[in-house]
Amino acid sequence: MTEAASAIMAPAGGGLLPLPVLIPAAGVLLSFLLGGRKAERVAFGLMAVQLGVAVAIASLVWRSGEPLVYILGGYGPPLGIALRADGFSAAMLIAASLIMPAAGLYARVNFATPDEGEKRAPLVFWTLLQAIQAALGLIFLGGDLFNLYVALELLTFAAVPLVSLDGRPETLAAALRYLMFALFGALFYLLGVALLYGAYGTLDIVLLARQIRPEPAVWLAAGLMTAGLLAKTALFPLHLWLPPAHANAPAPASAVLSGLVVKGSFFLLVRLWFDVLPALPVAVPGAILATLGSAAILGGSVLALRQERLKLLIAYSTVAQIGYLFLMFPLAAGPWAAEAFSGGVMQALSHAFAKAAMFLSAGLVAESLGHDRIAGLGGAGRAMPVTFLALGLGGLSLMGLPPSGGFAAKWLLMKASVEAGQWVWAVVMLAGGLLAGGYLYRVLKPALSEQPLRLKRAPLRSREYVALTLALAALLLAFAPPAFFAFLQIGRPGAGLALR
Amino acid sequence: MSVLLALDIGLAFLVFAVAAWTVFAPGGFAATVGYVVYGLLLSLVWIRLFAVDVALTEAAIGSGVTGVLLIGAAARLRGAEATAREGLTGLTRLFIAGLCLLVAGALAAVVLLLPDEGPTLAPQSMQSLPETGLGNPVTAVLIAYRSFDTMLEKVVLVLAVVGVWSLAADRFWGGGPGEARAERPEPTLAFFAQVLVPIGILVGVHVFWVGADEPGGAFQGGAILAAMWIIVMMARLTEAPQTSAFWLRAALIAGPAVFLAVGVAGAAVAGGYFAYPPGLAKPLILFIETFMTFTIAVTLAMLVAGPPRREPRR
Amino acid sequence: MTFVLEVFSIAAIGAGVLFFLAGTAGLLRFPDALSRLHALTKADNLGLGLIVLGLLPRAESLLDALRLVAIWALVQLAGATAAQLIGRAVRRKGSAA
Amino acid sequence: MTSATLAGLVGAALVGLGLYGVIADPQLLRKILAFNLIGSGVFLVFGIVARKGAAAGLSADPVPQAMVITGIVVAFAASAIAVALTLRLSEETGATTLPPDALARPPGEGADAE
Repeated sequence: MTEAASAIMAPAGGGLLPLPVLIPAAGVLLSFLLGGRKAERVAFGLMAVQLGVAVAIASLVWRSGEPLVYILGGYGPPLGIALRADGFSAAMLIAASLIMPAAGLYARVNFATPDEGEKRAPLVFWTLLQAIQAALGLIFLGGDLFNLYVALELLTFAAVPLVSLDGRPETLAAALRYLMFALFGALFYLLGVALLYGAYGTLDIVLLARQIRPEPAVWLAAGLMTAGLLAKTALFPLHLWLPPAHANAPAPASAVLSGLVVKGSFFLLVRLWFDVLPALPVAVPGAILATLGSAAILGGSVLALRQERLKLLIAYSTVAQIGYLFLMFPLAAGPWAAEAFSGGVMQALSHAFAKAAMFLSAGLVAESLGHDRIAGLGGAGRAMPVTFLALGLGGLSLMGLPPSGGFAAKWLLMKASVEAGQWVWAVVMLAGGLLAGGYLYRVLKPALSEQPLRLKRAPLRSREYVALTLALAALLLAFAPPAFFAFLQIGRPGAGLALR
Repeated sequence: MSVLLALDIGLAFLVFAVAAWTVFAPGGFAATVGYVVYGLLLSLVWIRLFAVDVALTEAAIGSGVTGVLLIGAAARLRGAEATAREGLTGLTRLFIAGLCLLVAGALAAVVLLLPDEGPTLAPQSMQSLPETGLGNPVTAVLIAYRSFDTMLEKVVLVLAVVGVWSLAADRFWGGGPGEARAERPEPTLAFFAQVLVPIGILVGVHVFWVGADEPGGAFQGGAILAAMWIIVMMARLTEAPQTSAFWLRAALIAGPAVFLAVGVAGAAVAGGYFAYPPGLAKPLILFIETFMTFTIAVTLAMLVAGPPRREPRR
Repeated sequence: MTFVLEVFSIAAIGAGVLFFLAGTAGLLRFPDALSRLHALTKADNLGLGLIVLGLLPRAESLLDALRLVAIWALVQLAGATAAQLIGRAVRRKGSAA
Repeated sequence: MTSATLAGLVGAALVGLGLYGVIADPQLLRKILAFNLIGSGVFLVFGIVARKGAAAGLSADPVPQAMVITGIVVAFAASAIAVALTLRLSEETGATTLPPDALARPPGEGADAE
């Protein structure tokens, strides 16, 4: 224990780390117990606390300049479980703590709690929203691969019922398909965990990273876990479940699912390849992942171009935008690695905000017009300008135009791929940006036309501003100072990433 | 030893054959029955692996409660199943089979390559065992060393209940799942329930209680208790409670809530989240396990009962 | 354990196994549900009973012996109930397929 | 060949078998059964790992055993949700399989007014 323990032992300030899991978990239990009106209040109260904790964790990471660690139960790894927060986790934690309450504020209309008694949809929504928050908290902070398996399952059990919340047959089918992919993903991940434990007798990320050598068990485990996590992240060709699930869920749930939930399994992929398996040569698997990512960018964008419904279009654009995330993997080794990593993280963050904004806007469009057929959007932009402003600003980030977080992300990734001599990714990104411009044009052109349009009911101002705020946050990421990128590197093994 | 090995090989073939039956059997119902048999055979495999705790869990939950759930579903789907049996082409099937063979082959090769004396945490588990006051190291892993996993897994069970209930029609929300209590219950099943349930409850509590030192524990005991409740409901001696009942909600969250509360209290009095104060570990663990057993029993029974299907009564 | 008990134990277990074999053969070979049920319940009752009887002298404590007997009694109860239910279902269906 | 290795091989075979069922069988109930087969195969791999970690007077490493127990309970919960969804889908549409084209004109919220 001695040598291992010294590197794992908690520096001061780690004591906050269990809270982002425990607070929403307690919220789930309380909301379910108290039911009725109280579920919503519990959720909002605790989301405020969660945001405070996330900010506190981030500032502690920032000040100490190294990852925070917390050991649960006093049993250090390998026997016990450790939680860790590095720059990446802290950034994702804050993003989640901001987007969740935004989706919640928006959802107050959809899932208003009845004055008396209890209704099905509100109770389920407010309970599961907090469950997603707990699951994401654990995914971002977990330091043990089996503990992270539990987090993955938490995420599945929280997300699937949200998809089928309105009970229409299409949503039931979408939820089932989602569940099947998620179960497949979790089982394959778990199988990899079993093999790693069999080979090294520990599941702690730091301890594993020190021992792992390229050998058959490790390669197979890496392959299985990657396949499982790709299914949950919906990377092409395992994306089939995503469009129906995200397009059919209620808008605030779609925002959370598309903006945050798929990032959970992506986050674990980054953990796996960057923190658990740095000893594996990354060139070939990285190229495979990036090739799939490129296929997702092009295929997803083309499919988005062909959709007739706004929510489906946005869902397919998620398929495409997920593709960008995987371009960081082949660039993980070399002097450009830090840039590529920052670009990938930036893409995850900016897409989270932009996509949440767009789904909320699409929800407003569907509610105000009574449908979300793109052909019937004529004049909608003039009738509800704030909504379409949010939609457009979110789209800016998807296209990668300045000033937006998406621009910063794509610029960094492109720069890294050019420096690495891997031009092909840069070309794919340019093409993806053009295609994104195409599908957004399809939406915005009719919307901004002069056609007269009568809304079934006008959208609530407050809800429009929630969407707009999220879109502005995606924009604001473009102005992230260099210090922010330094922050993201906290916990990375050296700026250049000692990878072969 | 060679006799045992022969038996092991026979068991392995049997398990594989029954598993293949559940995949290739012509009807869904027959396949499901095959699955239950498979689960029981699997518990024998676990005994041969000297994992008695797992064997008990597999028999009680993996085969038993899951079996009731799946057979109930298979019976309800029986008529509808024939409607769509659209086939994949032979070539597609061949491709899928090749893919699966590849995965299984790679896995088998790696399993064969695993060292005979593999890395292990058994010594560390035994070394820390005295601090917990327990005698069963598996229970110590579940409730002390990796208690965080176990607590969160209980939250997963709560989510599963929320998820299943969320599939109720709006007008049934708050009502009870399953069928109403019968005026005249089925006599055979009612007699069975009346004789078995008192014994079963005793066994369930016993299995939970010995879990501190011997194979057994909250999961296995809870599953047996759940089975007893399911039998009483199946005999229609009683009906599933209204899902709006406060006591039911409290029962469903009691396990994780107590676990979480003790875990947080650990931060105040024992120097860390989910730490137990020295000397108090065993009573606290038993305290948590008592609530967990109860919650597992109620949760498993409610998950088998399914979403609310009756209008709520005031 | 004395020699006599040892012989008794082996003989009883052997006989029990034979009953299980016969019951299984009946389950597979008999033409209709009711007669299959008949074969199966006989195997359960007698086969398990004999095996438990044969194991009793090998029990390490009185408690273990009691557990063995309890297992037999519970299987009896479950088997009888299941047989009743299946029999009724067969009769209700009208056919004995 | 020890009995532990044998169990590991059975586990590998079960994973392959279950995977085939999950992909190739259109019936939802059969897919759920197949998922459970994969699950038990994965658990058996944990089992062999535990058995090979026999030490300190224990005949198997308790840590993977505890993980399997957790996993079995989670697998049951997953089956419960999958079954509930399947039954509801079959009640609503009479189907016991997923529709091949999942995107067949699903309306957005409020859009099914017409």
